[in-house]
Amino acid sequence: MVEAVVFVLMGLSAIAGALTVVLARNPVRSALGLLATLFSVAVLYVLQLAHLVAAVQVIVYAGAVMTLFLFVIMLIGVDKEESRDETLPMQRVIVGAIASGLVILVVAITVSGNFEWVPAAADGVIPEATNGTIEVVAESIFTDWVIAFEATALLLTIAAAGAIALAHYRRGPANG
Amino acid sequence: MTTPEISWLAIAPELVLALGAAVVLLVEVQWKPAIRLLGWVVAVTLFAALGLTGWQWVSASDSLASGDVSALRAFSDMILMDGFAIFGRAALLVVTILGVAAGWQFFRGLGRRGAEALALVLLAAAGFSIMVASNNLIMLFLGLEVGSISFYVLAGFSRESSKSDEAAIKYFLMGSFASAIFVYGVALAYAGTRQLTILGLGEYFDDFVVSSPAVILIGIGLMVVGLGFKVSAAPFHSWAPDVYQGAPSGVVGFMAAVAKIAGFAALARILITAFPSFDNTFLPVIAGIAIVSMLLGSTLALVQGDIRRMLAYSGVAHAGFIMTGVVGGSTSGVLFYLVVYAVQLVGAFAVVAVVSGPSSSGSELSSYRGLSRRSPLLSGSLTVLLLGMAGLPVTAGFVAKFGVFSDAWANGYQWLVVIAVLTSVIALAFYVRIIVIMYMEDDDSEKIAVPNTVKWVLGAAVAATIIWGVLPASLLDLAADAFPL
Amino acid sequence: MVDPGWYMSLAAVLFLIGALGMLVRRNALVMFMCIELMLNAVNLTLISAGRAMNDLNGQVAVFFILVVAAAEVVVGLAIIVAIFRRRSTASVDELHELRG
Amino acid sequence: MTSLIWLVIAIPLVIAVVLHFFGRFLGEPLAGWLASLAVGAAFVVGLLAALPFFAGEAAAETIHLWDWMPAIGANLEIQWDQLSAVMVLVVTGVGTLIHVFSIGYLHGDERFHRLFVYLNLFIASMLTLVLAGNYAMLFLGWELVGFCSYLLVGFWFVRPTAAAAAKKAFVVNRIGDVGFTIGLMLVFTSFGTLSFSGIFERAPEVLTTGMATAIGLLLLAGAVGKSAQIPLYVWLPDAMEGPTPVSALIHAATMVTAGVYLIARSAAIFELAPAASLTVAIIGTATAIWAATIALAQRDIKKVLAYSTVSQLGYMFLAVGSTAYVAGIFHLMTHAFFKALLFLGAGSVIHAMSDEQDMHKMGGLFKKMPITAITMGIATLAIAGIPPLAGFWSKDEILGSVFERGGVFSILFVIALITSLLTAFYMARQWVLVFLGEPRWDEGVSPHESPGVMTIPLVALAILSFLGGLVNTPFMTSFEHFLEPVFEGLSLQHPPEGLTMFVVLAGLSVLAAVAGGGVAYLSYRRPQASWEKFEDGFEPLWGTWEEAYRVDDVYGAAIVAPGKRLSEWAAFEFDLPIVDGAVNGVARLFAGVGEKMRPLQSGYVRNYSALLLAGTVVVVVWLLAVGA
Amino acid sequence: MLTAIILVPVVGALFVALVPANRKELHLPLGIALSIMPLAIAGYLFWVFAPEPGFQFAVDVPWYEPWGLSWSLGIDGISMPMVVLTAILVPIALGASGSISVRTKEFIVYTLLLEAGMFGAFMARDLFLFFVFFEVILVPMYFIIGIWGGERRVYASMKFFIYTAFGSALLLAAIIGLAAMHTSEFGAPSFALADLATVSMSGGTEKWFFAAFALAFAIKVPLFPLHTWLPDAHVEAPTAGSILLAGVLLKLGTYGLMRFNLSLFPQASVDAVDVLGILAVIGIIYGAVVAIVQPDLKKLVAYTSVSHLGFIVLGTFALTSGSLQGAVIQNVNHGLTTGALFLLVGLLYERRHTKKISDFGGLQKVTPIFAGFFLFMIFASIGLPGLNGFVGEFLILIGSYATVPVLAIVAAFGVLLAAVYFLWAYERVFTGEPDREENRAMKDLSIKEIGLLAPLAILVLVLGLYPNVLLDKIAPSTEATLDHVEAATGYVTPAPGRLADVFVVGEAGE
Repeated sequence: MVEAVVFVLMGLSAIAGALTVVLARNPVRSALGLLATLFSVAVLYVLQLAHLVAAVQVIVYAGAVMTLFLFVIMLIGVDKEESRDETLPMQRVIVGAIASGLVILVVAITVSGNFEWVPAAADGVIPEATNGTIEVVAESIFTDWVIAFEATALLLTIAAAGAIALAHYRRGPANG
Repeated sequence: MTTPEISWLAIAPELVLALGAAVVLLVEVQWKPAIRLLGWVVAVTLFAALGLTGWQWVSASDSLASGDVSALRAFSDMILMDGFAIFGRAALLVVTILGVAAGWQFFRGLGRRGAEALALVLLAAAGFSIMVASNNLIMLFLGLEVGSISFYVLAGFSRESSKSDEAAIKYFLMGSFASAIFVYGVALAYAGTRQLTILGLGEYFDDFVVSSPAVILIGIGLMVVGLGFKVSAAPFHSWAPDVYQGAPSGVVGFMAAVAKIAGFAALARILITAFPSFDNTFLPVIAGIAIVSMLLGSTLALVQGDIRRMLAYSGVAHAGFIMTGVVGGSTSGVLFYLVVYAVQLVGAFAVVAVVSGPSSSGSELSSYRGLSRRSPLLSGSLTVLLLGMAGLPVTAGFVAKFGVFSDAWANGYQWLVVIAVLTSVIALAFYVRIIVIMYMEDDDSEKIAVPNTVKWVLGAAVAATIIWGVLPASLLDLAADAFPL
Repeated sequence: MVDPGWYMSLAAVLFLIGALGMLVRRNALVMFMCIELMLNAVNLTLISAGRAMNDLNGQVAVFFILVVAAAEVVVGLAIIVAIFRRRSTASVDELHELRG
Repeated sequence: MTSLIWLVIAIPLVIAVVLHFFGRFLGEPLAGWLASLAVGAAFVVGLLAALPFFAGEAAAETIHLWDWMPAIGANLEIQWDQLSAVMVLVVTGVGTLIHVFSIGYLHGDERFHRLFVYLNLFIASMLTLVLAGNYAMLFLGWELVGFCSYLLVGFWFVRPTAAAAAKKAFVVNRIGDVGFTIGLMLVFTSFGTLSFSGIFERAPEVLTTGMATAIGLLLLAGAVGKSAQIPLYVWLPDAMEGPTPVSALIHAATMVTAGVYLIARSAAIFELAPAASLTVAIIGTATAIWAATIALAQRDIKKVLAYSTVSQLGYMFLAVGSTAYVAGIFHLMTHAFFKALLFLGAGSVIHAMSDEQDMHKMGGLFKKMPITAITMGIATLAIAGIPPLAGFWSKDEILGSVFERGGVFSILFVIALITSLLTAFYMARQWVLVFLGEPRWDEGVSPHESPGVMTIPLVALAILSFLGGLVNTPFMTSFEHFLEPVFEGLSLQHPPEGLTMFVVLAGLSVLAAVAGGGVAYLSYRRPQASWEKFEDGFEPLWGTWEEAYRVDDVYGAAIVAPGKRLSEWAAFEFDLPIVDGAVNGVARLFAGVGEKMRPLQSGYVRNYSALLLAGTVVVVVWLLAVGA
Repeated sequence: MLTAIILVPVVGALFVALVPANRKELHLPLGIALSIMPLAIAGYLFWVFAPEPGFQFAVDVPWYEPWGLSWSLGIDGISMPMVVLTAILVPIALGASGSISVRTKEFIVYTLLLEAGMFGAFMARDLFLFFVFFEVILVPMYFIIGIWGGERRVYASMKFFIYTAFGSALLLAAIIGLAAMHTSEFGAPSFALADLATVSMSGGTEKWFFAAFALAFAIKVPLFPLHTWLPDAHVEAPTAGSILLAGVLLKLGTYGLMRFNLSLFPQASVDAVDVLGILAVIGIIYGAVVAIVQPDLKKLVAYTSVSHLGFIVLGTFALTSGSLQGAVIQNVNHGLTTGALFLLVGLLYERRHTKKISDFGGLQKVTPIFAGFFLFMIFASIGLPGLNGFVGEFLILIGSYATVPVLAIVAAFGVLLAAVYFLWAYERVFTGEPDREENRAMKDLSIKEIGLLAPLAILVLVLGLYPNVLLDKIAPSTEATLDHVEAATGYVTPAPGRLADVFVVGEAGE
């Protein structure tokens, strides 16, 4: 019951945030909208017992990523308001078409009724999920998923190297 | 507290590549050596990786012979060491070697930043080879991203041309968009089956009959889209022409080739291993994508004025042809085609890099006028490679096309084959256009000096094109053995 | 308790909003946020599915996606900055030199 | 000896080849003599080979040379029988004389030896034709003589008219040959072979009347072309562009008679197709009178002879058409003699008048060149049909046979009779215009008698024209007996028996001849003004005749011009714009589509992502549609 | 032996490629010498070839078993003449290329590769192998036209390349399909002609496959209305190119029809007799009619090819002994005569740098030998008995009547038109008074040029008078083909279509 209420609230705020991201003309607003969504989603994680993930979500995303975003936004100018009028020909039409197509799709799926998100368990009752505590998650990460974990190292290296290569201008003959 | 199961051999090549990248970066920071030293490091790294891959092949075939399949699954089914993975990995490494050699002028021209570029190349190779080997879809996604992100950077690497960073941002935005779509597909497939591994999915569908497969189907669709983007199949191709044209010509060949190999390897593995029970459902869709790619690619390639855009669109068409092979349902045809095409593509771009400067963006067809006079080597090899891509006999390209078409036909997609052969005629037309410009339009501007590295690359590419065209058995047998687990 | 289907439906909605955002916004940064939005939707899906089927892998997967997202952010912002340096704009509509 | 009969063909052929390569070095007159010698040798061989026939012993035989086209039963094989013997002797005999004559006639021409190459080649081809043992080989000779005539008519190719005439001759002949070819198709399909020996025995049981008629008519088409009958005679007058000896040899004595020979050869088939025979006869008669009328008014000495030849060939067709094959062949032979003589004589005249051919510019040549005059006179009498010259006997036999045939043929008989009157007229007119009356030469021409090489053949031919007829008179039909084996088992048409009938008919024809000749003599004996008035008296007929009924113009307007227009239309208004246009159109289509699609790649990321997303939606929807 | 004849030119080409480019004077003689060697081999083959059905000198080397590919060559009565023809024409074509001054080396290389390809195509007994050669040939020919051609060479070569490639594309699809059917029926893939002939298929399928094959070959032939690439290609191609194009490449089409359509799809062939026959006859008449008014001598000859090859197609599908033999030998005949004609036109062009008929006139007076050869070849091509052209056409016409009387009759008019267009052209070019100065100055044939033409002339004569040198060796194979068709379809050739029906006159003569 509680879960339901929280879900509805957070769901709404998540959607609101998402819409802000898409519709706000000022990037700062969009950023804040995204922030809102992230938070609400984190809460939804908690609702689903993914405690650690929720924490990471807040720390990494809200903490690091969004800061970075805002930083860049400031860097390249807050005042840049984006005008609403569509400059691309047809773009509106296309978007409308796609959107309506999606709506129709969703409707069709729901109407057809032959749709379930998760396969119904054998005995019909959803098993009680284990808590996503640090221990269990960590164990999984460092045993089964260890290689993936190592692979993320590559990602971060690339991120670093790439960022430097792109944004950092050295003094040097080859590049001004 | 269980301990992780480690199989060093399974990841040895990637490990070496990562180490190599690290060494390059660190050495650079520490000693700022001459770039050619780094070049040697890279070379050693790549060849070592290739050697290890060969070792993997041997041991894999041993354990297959001894029927001990479990040895091929590593890291609790995260990645596999089956023939398919190894073959794909080898292909990636070969292409990387050729790519680095072909683009060497570019890397050298970067001066201090060359190190980062080289490191990124190595890391990209590592990422994609993980992708090819992955059994776990998230793992696959990681590999994909490792590769893609390095590519985003490489695309924007040259600061000379404003086109370069336009290419980068386009590639980046579209790429991450596609990745998101892909991973959402993964998520949906997981939701529908509780499986994150390809083999797991396969087994799952062996055991259960899915009553309402909608979620799974959407998942498949989204994954196809995500990978289709990577291999620049229409209508998910739009990034390709711009990126090919904008990115520095030194690396674009490598990027294109590697992305094709990895993308198609993953696509083939997923479709053939994970969702065989749905093939009647998705094969028509794949065939549809194939047709759109072939037609759109070749017709648009006809009207391009820039050889790199032309190659990009022809790449779209080729994606269509390879899709035909996927429809054919046999991996060997696809793998053979991939290797052949990738080699030819790198070779072709090596020529482009020489003709229109290694770090430039864009290369007008007009700059190829009279190339046969200015550099018979370049024009000659480019001719062979183009004819190879066009799929004329005694080139490997023909054998490749023949293979995939045969598979598709045998698999009941005759109409697809017919359309494919007809579009290959259009394709012929635009390849021939370039040959016309090189041989039949004269322009006596100065001769072009060809760097040795490029000479080697061209030699290799042409040799491969001809030899595998005349005696395909050597490669075809390997490809035939390299079936997914 | 709430049926996991609802969570996933919510995720789907977020995903679509993000996707459509890619189409309507021309500020590279905002488009990029849309992608983050989509990735979040993915995460939400994974977690809900994992919880529904009592499978931890869902949650674990989310970690890696987070990492990927972070890496993308770094590189992406770097690219955007680089472009801004050159043209002092972040509007992708002004980048259509390459076409045809 | 008969086994060596192939020598008859071989000798001239070899000599032709030799002359072709070395003639230049032999030069004049050696090349000519060698050539004449070759033909003479052929004549001798033929004579020796024919001796058994004269003795009445040997039967026909077929000598197989070598396989040619076995698949259609067509090999190179020689049919050696009385008919071919006659033809061989005529061809080689007359040929020899004409060769000799040519030596003198072509004196001083820088392509002297070339002419003899062609002439020998022609002789060889003609002999191939007459010796052929099957239709294919006959066709071989048939075409080769056509080829030679192309070469010879166009001998003076520098003259555009000559070149055109040569082409015309060949093409018009080809028209007939198409019919011939189709006829051979029918023959092959009915008999499964083209070999005479395989065809003629089995003809009665194999052929239906319809098929026989079809074959007959198609062969007739070929014959009509070669023998210059209506409607394909137009090439022959033009062919006079060639050197006169050529006209004598090819367009009078030998080649043009091939058609007659063909029909006589195929008698066994015509036997089964009376309708076809009748057609032959009618065409022959029509041609005879038609050409005769044209000949009346010609001024060019050779044109007269040309049309006269056409007319005489008409006679032969009439003969073979009324199944009087012997008569036909007989007339063929005699005609060969006197018409060759006439042409050579005309040649001698033209030679003397330094290439003047207009008879209005001649006259009074008798004193200048008596031999020519006398010999030509004999020929004129012969063709006019004055007894006892050759022409009389052969023509009379034809008339007799036709008369005897009765029925429709009676009409033909009457027309033929009129024709002989006209013949006598125009021949006499020609002779008188040329040799009598006051000279009307252009200044500068000083006529003189031709040298011996030219006159001797004239004399020889004159003798033949005089006596040649005696081989087959009603009183001594040795020629007929000689040929009988060839037409064994066929119903031959003969002149009526009995002296009275003969006298009556002969009287009629002689009367006609004398009348025609007399009128001509009387009217043209007088000065130019008067006979020109006489000619004007026949206007507008005379004019039409002089212009040969303007048939060429009609053909030109009716066939040539439209054909050319059609061809131009096909080439420039159909092939290029439409057929080829379609091809290029397809190519342009693809390029166009490409251009149209380029905007798809607008360069705007948001379009791209729209495309991507749209694609995604489509894929997903499609999957769901297929899957669920 | 057969492998050798293919490899010799290839190796030769590589060898020439290695000769330093600055030793120009070496290239051409070397090329000719190298092309003589295959001629020697071909001569030997011809000599040893036994007049029997079936393939001789067969070579069978597995190429890639899993796909059922094999390097299997062999020649029978239908292909042997083509091999010999190719071997004869290539040296002549090279000999005629003295005027090629730029990039001689490449030219030789391409020509030799072309030769190898043509040999392979004619000798292949494995469809995959055939296709490989069939397609490979396009490339060198494309370069020959495109690099050494006339003003519109690019357009022409492009058109040639793409048009013909389009045809072969469907051929490829069909071959793949056949192999697939073989796999599904016998379990193992195979491309061997003999194996594929045994594949059983429904009438509909057979028709489709037949259509694909026929289309590919019809474009090559070229059959109306697919002929328009030919005039362009010919007009632009250098002399050697034209010689080989008309002499050999076109024959790939007719050869393919005889070899593959008849033996692989007998039923469909029998059903298609009318369609292809009609197209062929249209081609005969149409090509001739269009040729008449062509202002360009080379284009004229090109259109005559359309007309003449119509005869071959007609003969092929008339399915009688006579017509099929005629078709095969006409392949050779047309190669010789048209090759020679293109050579002559090429020599004219070298002398006057124009091909427009209206630019000439009265040449016979200036260059009698030239005129002589030209006239000779013209009449050979018109079908003058005693020369080779007649043998083929006559066999075809007479033979075809049994099955397609109407078409045969119409075709007979093609012979008439041939006389019209050729003689008119000859009249305009060679007869009359040479009015133009440059014409009066024209040189007659040199000894070398005569040396090139004489062999052709001799062959023309020999084949005209004693065609049995070939017919003997052709007949068994054509008979076998017809037997195969009849056996496979129950179709019976109407008498007297087959040799058996021919009424043999009792051995007269001895």
